[in-house]
Amino acid sequence: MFQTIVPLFVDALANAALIFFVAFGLTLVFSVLRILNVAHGSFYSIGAYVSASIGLWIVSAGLNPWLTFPALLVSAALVAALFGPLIERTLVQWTYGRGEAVQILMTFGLFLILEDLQRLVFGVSSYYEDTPVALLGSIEIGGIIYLNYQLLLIALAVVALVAMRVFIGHTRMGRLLAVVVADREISEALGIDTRRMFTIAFTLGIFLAALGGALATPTAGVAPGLGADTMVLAFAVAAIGGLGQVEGAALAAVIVAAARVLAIYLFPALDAVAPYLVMLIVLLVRPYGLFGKPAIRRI
Amino acid sequence: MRKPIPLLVAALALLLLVPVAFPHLKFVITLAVAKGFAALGVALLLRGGLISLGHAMYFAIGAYATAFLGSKAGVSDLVLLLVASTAVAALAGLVFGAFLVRYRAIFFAMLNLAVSMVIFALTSKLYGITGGTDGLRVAVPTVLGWAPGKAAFDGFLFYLCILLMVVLGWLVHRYLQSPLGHALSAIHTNEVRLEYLGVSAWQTLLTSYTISAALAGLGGALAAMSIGHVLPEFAFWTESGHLVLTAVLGGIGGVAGAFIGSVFLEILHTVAVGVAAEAWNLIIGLALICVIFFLPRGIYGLIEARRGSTKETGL
Amino acid sequence: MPKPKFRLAMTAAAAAALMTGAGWAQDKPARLDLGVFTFLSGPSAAYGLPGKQGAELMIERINAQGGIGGVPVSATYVDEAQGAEGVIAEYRRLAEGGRAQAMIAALSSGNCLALSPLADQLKMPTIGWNCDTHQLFLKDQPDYFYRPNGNTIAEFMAYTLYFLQQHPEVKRVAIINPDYAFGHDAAEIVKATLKAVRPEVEIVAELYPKLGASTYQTEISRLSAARPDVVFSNLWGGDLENFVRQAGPRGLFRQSAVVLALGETVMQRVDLPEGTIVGVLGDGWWMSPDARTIGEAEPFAAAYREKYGSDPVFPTIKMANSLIVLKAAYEKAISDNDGAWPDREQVVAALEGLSVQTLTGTTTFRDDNDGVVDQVIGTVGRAEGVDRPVMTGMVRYDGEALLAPVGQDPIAWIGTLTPDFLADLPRPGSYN
Amino acid sequence: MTSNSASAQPLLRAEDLAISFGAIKAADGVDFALQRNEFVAIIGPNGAGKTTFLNLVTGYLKPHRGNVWLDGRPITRMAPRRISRQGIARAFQIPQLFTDHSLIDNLMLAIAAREGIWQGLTPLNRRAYRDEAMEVLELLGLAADAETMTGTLPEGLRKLADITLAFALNPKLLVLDEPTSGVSSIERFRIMETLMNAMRRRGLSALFVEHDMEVVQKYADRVVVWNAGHVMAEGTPAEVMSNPEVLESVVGVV
Repeated sequence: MFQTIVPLFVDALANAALIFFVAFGLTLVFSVLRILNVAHGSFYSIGAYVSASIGLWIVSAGLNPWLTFPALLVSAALVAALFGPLIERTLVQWTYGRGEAVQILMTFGLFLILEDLQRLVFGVSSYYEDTPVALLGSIEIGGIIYLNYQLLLIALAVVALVAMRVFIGHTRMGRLLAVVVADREISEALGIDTRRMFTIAFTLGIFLAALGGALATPTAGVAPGLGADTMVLAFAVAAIGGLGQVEGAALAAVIVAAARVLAIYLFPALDAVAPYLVMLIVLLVRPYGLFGKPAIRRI
Repeated sequence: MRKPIPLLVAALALLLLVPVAFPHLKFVITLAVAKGFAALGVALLLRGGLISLGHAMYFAIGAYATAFLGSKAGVSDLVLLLVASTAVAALAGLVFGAFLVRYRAIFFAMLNLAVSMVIFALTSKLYGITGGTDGLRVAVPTVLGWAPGKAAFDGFLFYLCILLMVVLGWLVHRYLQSPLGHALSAIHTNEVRLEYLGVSAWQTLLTSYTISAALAGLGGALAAMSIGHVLPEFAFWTESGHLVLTAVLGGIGGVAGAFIGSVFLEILHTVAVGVAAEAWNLIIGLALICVIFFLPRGIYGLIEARRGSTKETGL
Repeated sequence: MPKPKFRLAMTAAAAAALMTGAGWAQDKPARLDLGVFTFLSGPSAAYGLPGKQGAELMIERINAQGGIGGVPVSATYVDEAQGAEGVIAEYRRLAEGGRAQAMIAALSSGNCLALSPLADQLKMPTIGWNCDTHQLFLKDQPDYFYRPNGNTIAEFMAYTLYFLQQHPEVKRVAIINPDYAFGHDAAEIVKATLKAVRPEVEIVAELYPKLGASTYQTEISRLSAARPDVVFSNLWGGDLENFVRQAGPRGLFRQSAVVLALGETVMQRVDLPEGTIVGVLGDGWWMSPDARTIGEAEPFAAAYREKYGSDPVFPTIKMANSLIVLKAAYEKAISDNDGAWPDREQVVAALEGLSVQTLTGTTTFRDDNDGVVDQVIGTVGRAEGVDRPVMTGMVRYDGEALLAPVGQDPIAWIGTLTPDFLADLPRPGSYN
Repeated sequence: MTSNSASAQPLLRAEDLAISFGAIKAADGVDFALQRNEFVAIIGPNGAGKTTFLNLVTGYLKPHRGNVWLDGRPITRMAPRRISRQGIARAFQIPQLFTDHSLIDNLMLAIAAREGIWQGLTPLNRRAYRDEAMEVLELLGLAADAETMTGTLPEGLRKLADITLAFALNPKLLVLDEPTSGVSSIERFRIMETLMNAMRRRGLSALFVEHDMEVVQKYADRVVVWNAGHVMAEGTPAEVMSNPEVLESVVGVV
């Protein structure tokens, strides 16, 4: 029993950690800006490309290989700093108050542009940079060899979740964000600079997506098409958790990952269907996600 | 409210000349019109204020129905195939729609995406039934007993598509002018009032959702015959995104918009191939954003005669 | 195993073409335009680009020798990563727009299945340079679609037989293949072969990750948990690279013997552990004894290295061989046409039953348009004087022997084989 | 509009109606009756539950307890569209219009809705509907604005336009939520005059929430005073206005 359950468990958590960051970012942006960013997955792949490029450069320049670890974080920050304020201040801001269709279309247009920009900048062949995996080595759990890096990822996901709680609950900016999430009108009436909050939240969302991509690179290849695939997965996770619900996203990531892992172990033919099947089942029972609530219109 | 009828007729006449003037555009236009049906379906829902990020699934369902009926059920007649495939897509639309049209805004978009991704994943994973990512082949159908060669069939299909476009376009136009059609756009502007007038928004939307699924399914069936092959990627979410893009680019103000958008995009694609194959998505992405910024009524809005009061589409 | 007879025929045809060259200047087009279909982007480009480069170089070399029948060759490259719909649209655009007189298409089995009926409909001579699925000619017999580089039946029977020869004690086999015709076909053939010649072998896991998956960590866990003696895979391109890089640190290569059907393509890019069984899907190994005997692969590889900075891999060779086949067909058609430039039907007629010496061996078209080639397989190992891993313990199976007779269901045919079949084959290491 | 057989019972009756939002009891066992041809005003301080009562009667909210009857037939927990079809039409505090449609299109849609929205491919814009719509517009003095997009109507006209939509349904009972709020005091009486004339000509009964005591005094047959989720007092305007308790809790606030 132990022999079969433990690997399932480790695999599910390792998978969950990989998709958690990007879903977390998507749901965060939605909770503050009320916008579903269709281009979100592209920032995941851009983060992956940038971190792989920096990692490859570190290795080829003969620098200390341990530098590849901070490089993961730095590349996510770079991507966020480069795209976050720019895109929010220009494209996204223009769509506020214009309805979901415009917002979805605008970000879909952005998605198309970013997909080709990646091709132009990074080319079309796969990138692979696994120095961090090699440095950390491996461990045997339940008779199966896992990468210590995978365990590190699980820990990082937990840390990120806790950090977010602390940020929201115990910092001034976090509290302001919480107010904006709770009631936009009231927060504006209170004199909170919501525009700045939007920029910050959007940038933070991009950072999380890019970080997800960066953290994934040591264990996965980066190639065109990654953004589109990641987008729907992040979307499924965010929807299952309830759009805008961070804890929901964490739980949903684990559920989706567990479903996928179970499928690979038991019904390999269904592995790609699993996340969406779970999403459909959850949404049939709870249309607004596990933690979500519908809004009632006043007349 | 004046419609640019002469312009549309002129455009249609130009289209009819395509097989003579530009034979290699025939396939492109056939495909464009087929996709135009799906874009029209999406545009219908946009009128009701609903954005579907999953409508490519009905296109795919129509296409797969054609492939299935042809290869597994031995149906080879074009009329039968088109009717049956459209019916299958409409039925799927009715069943999924009964659940989906309860939701609005982002949730509607999302749930459509969810269903379409299940369809996509199933078509690509059920290798034994759907051929997996290889898809299924579609043989050249017979037409009421006539068994044309591929070339003759392609020519026939082209004119059939144009004919269907005109006939169904007119029917959809009439539908939009009918009380039920007005009720659809009324849902967008004020659903509460509509309910207080005694009209069920659910029924109104479900009707339009089923029609839109049928249109997409018909488009899929036509595309399947034209391409000769069906594939899971027909149902991928980016295809759904492209359908919305086509509808908006063309303009959802009139029925012609969806087809204008579709033909425009396909021809542009043909022209741009070779010149900008690498940056094709970038170009249409930029075009889309420009249309959203500067042309809220789409290309159709450009050619449409000016009306007394300009109104926002209020997307 | 060069067959001198055909070589002679080829030389004769070429000579005839040269001699009559002046006579048909009127009908000759200024250029012979080809449509070349391969993966130029995405994970599959890791396999597709070497193919494209092979085409570029081969066309360059053909043109340097005066083109085909005096006509220079040029190519339009089409990216298969855009999906079959786009591929079909491009094929039609090229064919109906008169921008191609012949096609080299395609890489992916899925695309070949979609294009082969189109070749007939548009009467477009098409050389399937890489699509190996045996389903291609099972359903219908196109007149215009020819495949010179072998099919999945011979290929995957060969791998199975080879690993059974190398690891006679094998009891548990796991399969991880991409989720489309190529992957499923291969698994079916491997299983059928095992059932026929070694029925006691058990399949302990069968995984089909989607084509273009970026991570295989869970699949690797699953494979490890199944404790197979042999892991068989026909992943390819970026997928194969990802899999190898991810499976290495997780000990899969230490736990099991691994068979990578397309392993040769990544030998230059990733460290394949010694003992890994790799192959080239046919005979396209540019350093094989036959290739050395023929003597054209070496200069080709040198030019390739000069131009692209790495050694050719077997997709390069497959592509180059396909162009050689097309050239031979044209030259035969020209000579059959009394030196006049042939129309498409004549080119296709020339392909019928054609036998051509390629860079690495010989390909001979059967009645079903399938080209018979030998199968070369080896094991990753070290060779003296080479600083990187090479193929050792090689074998070259006769291609004819591994194919079902024309018209027979190949899987059923495999079922008729007996364990003796294995005993009669040449041994690993017999081809050096 | 009057039905003889049912004349014995009130047009609208509510019994023990209750709903609460969390700890707030917006309706707490309310009993209410409205007779045919009666014009009843509901007054009360903000948050007393007036609009909630309208929402309960018209089906926008479902009561946790209690029942509602129209013409003796139970309509409790019916959806708004079914209650509308039973004969209660509603106008809103914030006008609810199809802002992308012209005023006459709004009206024609309302008429089509009344006649049954499923009419195949016959166009909405047809002679019979147009004539009837113009009739309603003339009745309420909006004929001049027939072709105006309702989104661009001035606020006062938008209120009236909202009421015309209710009129077009030919209801038994009209439910109006603050028909004159957000309108200048001069216009207020003009709107009320038009409205009262139109209602008399159609023989309608009405239930309306109103803040303006002058309007209430001038037009209401009966006043129901609402406070903290229950009926605090009721009677003729004069009776109610002389009740000191009412004066303190309601009028003082206004």
